[in-house]
Amino acid sequence: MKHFVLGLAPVLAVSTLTINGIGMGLIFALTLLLSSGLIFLIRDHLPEIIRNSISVIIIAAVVTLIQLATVHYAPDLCASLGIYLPIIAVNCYIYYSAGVYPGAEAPLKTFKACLYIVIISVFAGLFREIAGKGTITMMIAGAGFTYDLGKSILKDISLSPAVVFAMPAGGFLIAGLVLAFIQHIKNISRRNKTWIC
Amino acid sequence: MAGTEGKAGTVVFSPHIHNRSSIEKIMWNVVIALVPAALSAYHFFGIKSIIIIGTSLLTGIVTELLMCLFARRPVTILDGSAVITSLLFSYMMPTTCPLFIVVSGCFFAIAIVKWAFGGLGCNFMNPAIGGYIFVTAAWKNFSTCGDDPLSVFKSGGWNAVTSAHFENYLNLFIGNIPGTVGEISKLAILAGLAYLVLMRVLLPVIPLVFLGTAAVFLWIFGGIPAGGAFFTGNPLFQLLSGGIALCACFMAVDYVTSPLTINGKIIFAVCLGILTSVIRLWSDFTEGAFYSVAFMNIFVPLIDRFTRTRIFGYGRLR
Amino acid sequence: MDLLKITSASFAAIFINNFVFSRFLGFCPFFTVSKKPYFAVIPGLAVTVLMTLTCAVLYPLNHYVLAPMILEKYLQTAVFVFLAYLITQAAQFAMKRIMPYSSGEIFSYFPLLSSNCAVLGAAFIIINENYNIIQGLVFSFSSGIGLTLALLMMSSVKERIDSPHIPAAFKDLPISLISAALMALSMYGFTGIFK
Amino acid sequence: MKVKTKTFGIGGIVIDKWKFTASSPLIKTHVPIQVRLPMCQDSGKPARTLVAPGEHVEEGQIIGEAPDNDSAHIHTSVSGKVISVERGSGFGKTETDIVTVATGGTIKNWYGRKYDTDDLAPEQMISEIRQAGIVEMDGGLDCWPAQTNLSLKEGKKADILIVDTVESVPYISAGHRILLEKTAEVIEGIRLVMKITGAGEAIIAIDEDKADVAGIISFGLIGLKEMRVEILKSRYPQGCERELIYALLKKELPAGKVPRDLGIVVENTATILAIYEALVFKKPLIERYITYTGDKIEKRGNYKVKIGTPVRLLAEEFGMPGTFGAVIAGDPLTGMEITDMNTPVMKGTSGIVFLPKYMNYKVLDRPCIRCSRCLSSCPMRLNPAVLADISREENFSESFSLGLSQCTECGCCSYICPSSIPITALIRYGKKVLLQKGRNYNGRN
Repeated sequence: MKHFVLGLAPVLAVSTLTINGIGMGLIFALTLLLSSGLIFLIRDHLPEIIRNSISVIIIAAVVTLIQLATVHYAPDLCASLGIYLPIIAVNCYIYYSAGVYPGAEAPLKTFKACLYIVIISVFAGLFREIAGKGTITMMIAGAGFTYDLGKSILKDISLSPAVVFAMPAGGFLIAGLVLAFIQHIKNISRRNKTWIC
Repeated sequence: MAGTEGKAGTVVFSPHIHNRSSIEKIMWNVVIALVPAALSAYHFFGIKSIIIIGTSLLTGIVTELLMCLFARRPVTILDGSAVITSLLFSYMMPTTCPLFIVVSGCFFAIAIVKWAFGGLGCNFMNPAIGGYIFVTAAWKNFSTCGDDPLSVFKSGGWNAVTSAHFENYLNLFIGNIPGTVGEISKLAILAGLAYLVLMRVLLPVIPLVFLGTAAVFLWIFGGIPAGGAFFTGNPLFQLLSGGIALCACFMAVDYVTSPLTINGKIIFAVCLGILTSVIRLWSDFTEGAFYSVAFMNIFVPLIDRFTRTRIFGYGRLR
Repeated sequence: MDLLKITSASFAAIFINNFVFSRFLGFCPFFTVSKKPYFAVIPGLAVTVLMTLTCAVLYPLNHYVLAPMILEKYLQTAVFVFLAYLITQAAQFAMKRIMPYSSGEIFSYFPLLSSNCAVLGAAFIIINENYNIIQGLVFSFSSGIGLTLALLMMSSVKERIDSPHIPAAFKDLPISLISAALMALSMYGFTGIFK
Repeated sequence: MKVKTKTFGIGGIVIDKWKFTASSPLIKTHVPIQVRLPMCQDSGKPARTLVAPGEHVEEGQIIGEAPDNDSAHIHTSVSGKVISVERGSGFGKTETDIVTVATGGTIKNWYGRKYDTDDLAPEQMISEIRQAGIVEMDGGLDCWPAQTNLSLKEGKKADILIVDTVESVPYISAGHRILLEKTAEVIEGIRLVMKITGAGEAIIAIDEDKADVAGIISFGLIGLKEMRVEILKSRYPQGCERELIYALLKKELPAGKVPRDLGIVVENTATILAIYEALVFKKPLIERYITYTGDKIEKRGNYKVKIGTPVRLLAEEFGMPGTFGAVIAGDPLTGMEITDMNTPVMKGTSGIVFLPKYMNYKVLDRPCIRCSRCLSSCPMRLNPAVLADISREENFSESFSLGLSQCTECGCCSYICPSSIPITALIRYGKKVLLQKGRNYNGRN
């Protein structure tokens, strides 16, 4: 769980706009799926001394491929994700599920984690944009829309958006509160299973 | 009788007498010390200030009640700490502030900054300051004052101050100026501090060192941002305007979030003075005192760790 | 004048664009730091050295090898990631040789590998922002100092958030995240100082 | 005449004294109808019981033999028949034998014959003190046997003897009265202790509250160059030996050391009187002066009672208030609460105090608000709140650097804590656990 949450750092960093959140979530999930699948297939056939190095190279290759695809199909998304796109290659959850960190995850758990990543990214992007900017942006590759809640629903903009949620501090805050809520539910139901698994 | 509760029950229990001091006594003394500032706010701003203070108090008390129920702790409204937090928070808000900002800031202060850490005594940041930095980050234009002497000085320099007739130090001291609810009257704040010192609630180490350091620093560097020379600042104007007095007398001295030892308190207060001056002179923000307290609160456990007193009998072995 | 610019840029990298609080890099060391300040400062400085070193290696590589061959689009990520991985592994090995006793204790829960995203992030930012080599080195060094500061802050606060009074729902990671939020908010007061 | 008063450094508290009995003279009580004698009344090992039920014992007979040199013999304080020998716990100690003796028989007159002490060697005197079973009667429960305190290392001599007459604790006044009424005996006792330890100088430390005593002692000291009187400020815990030594000599007792390692011997008034009686009259420690006091007690005063007298019998004789919060054996700051009125007066009991209800300590254990009052009241310059925390969590990784073992359990922090955290009790618990884990003061195994 700890690695999973810490691995969500790039999602937190870019999810100030809805579309960025969704894009980041999809890219992250895809990378995770591809890289851990590939590594799971070949991992046991590699000698131990180069196992981790090969894993790192595979992850980097997958990220490069996805990056090139993003640049080709959605250059504006790639620009707004900035450095966080290549940084996925050293994400600690991907390392963790690929076995570079001790305690590798089973492939089935990785599927679940991908699902969670997408859901979390969508909601993080939506919430942070609505609370922080008062808009919903769905612009990708020049197509899409921007929906201004303040103008279209409230008309009179007396309830101004809380900019703090669009700032990094807001990202930390939301993550902390959501996590606390999840832990609370976990404590109540007293399940022994961990949250993502 | 005293004795057989908890793990300590297995050992001899002593002492058997107590000086009957209590958290309530300390906290309600602080509340009493905060009353003059509220009165001054009523005198200069009228009912608007009382509405803000009342909203904050109500939010604070309700939040405290809810959090006590949520955390399954005994209800601690009567210990007065929530009242202090709400009062201090409302004192930092301008009278033009929309009420939803007061409500959300006060809720954040008590629910997140205090209770998420376990309630009274466990938070590392002063709750009121935490609420303040939250609302200033979220709604900067609504939650800061645009026309108080310090903002005028920052945007227009000394000429703007004289043209707005803020150069009368007596007015600045008594509080006959625009500003936030509680910070305008330095007289009321100092009266509160004097009461606390007389009631032996605190030693005035932090306020004196904080204000002294800030004065010296602002005197040396005060003229630099406007293109002047060294030693051309106006420390008296700087100390009498803005919220530095409120901050030094009530926020920085908070028991929970200030260092334990005298040495630690001095280090803490010197850092506060320097940071306040730096933020005031060069930052985008007008008032640096609250931000500097927020920043230094993070380092309080570290300061405590490095200013431990030498234990009696240690260090002179053989 | 140039010196002033460099100083202000480095202060900005420490306080305003702090790696942890505004760029979300270096999470793993930040949230796993211990309460002992020594155990926060030493790894922090190690990461600083590592970041500067990586920048010094990767910047010329990018400029004089990848860019002329028009390979940066295709190979940049892979090369950077692998080299950064190798450098951190080598550094960890070196640290274990230099201080065999204390490093075992420090790095057992704090592998330098976990700071990889900070190391690599610095390199990518330098390339993205088109810094020259001096700016790049200053930036990566001061970002490392900023990371050390963040680690120090977290180790200071750990003393409070490790206490048994924290409600069960907030124990461990949530309260660390909320503390980080408060730290980021308090760092927000410095905006505008170093432009 | 203005006397410059001395005191210790940081910490300590100023506390109301409530010395109701300071002007009541010492009175000998009746012989009780029975006495209960626990076999462990000092910090050493429990004594071996020598008597069986039904046996007749004479006043002053040894009924419990100390197993080693650091424990004290137990004597019966009355003549009579042993009723029972039972196992009993309590008194804050491990389980020991308790011998109950029903009074019946001769009453000895110990003061009939004066023995000559001039030609006794120090070693002989120490063995006589050991025979008399004398302990440090300073009100603490873990009182050292006197011979341990007096015997220095082979070939070494003490430099200074400090006579502790401070009594900085509330309520207790027996030491004050002893000094006032038995001045000559105490001065002779000081002379004897100086001879035993080889100390060349004696300092009589007197609290500034006891101005009357200072005059009388100074009068008694005329012609004795090696003894002098020092007036100390009235502050708690001035009576603790570390603070006393610091106040008088400005010397810090290093951690893990006892005063005799520095060539200093600290004795209090009651012990000196007991040593004098043991050497001059060959009288074992079977009686002691206690202060029986409290609110609304008519007959409160300073009494000479037989050791082993149950508190119940004392209460029957002197009366007790209708309502009270707690009965304390010793002083209210370091003493022990009596829950069973059959608890006897022991060698270390300096008084019986009936605390009124409104003064009784209530453990509220509210959260610590870090007011730092405990920090500034701690005479050992510790951080009591943090020590209480680590004791509560039994997390002793930093116990050495925080100085857990240095705590003297004076009780200042608990007394002053606005959150009513039982800091002293928690620290005592922590020290106990630490001791069980086999660590000594420097944190090493």
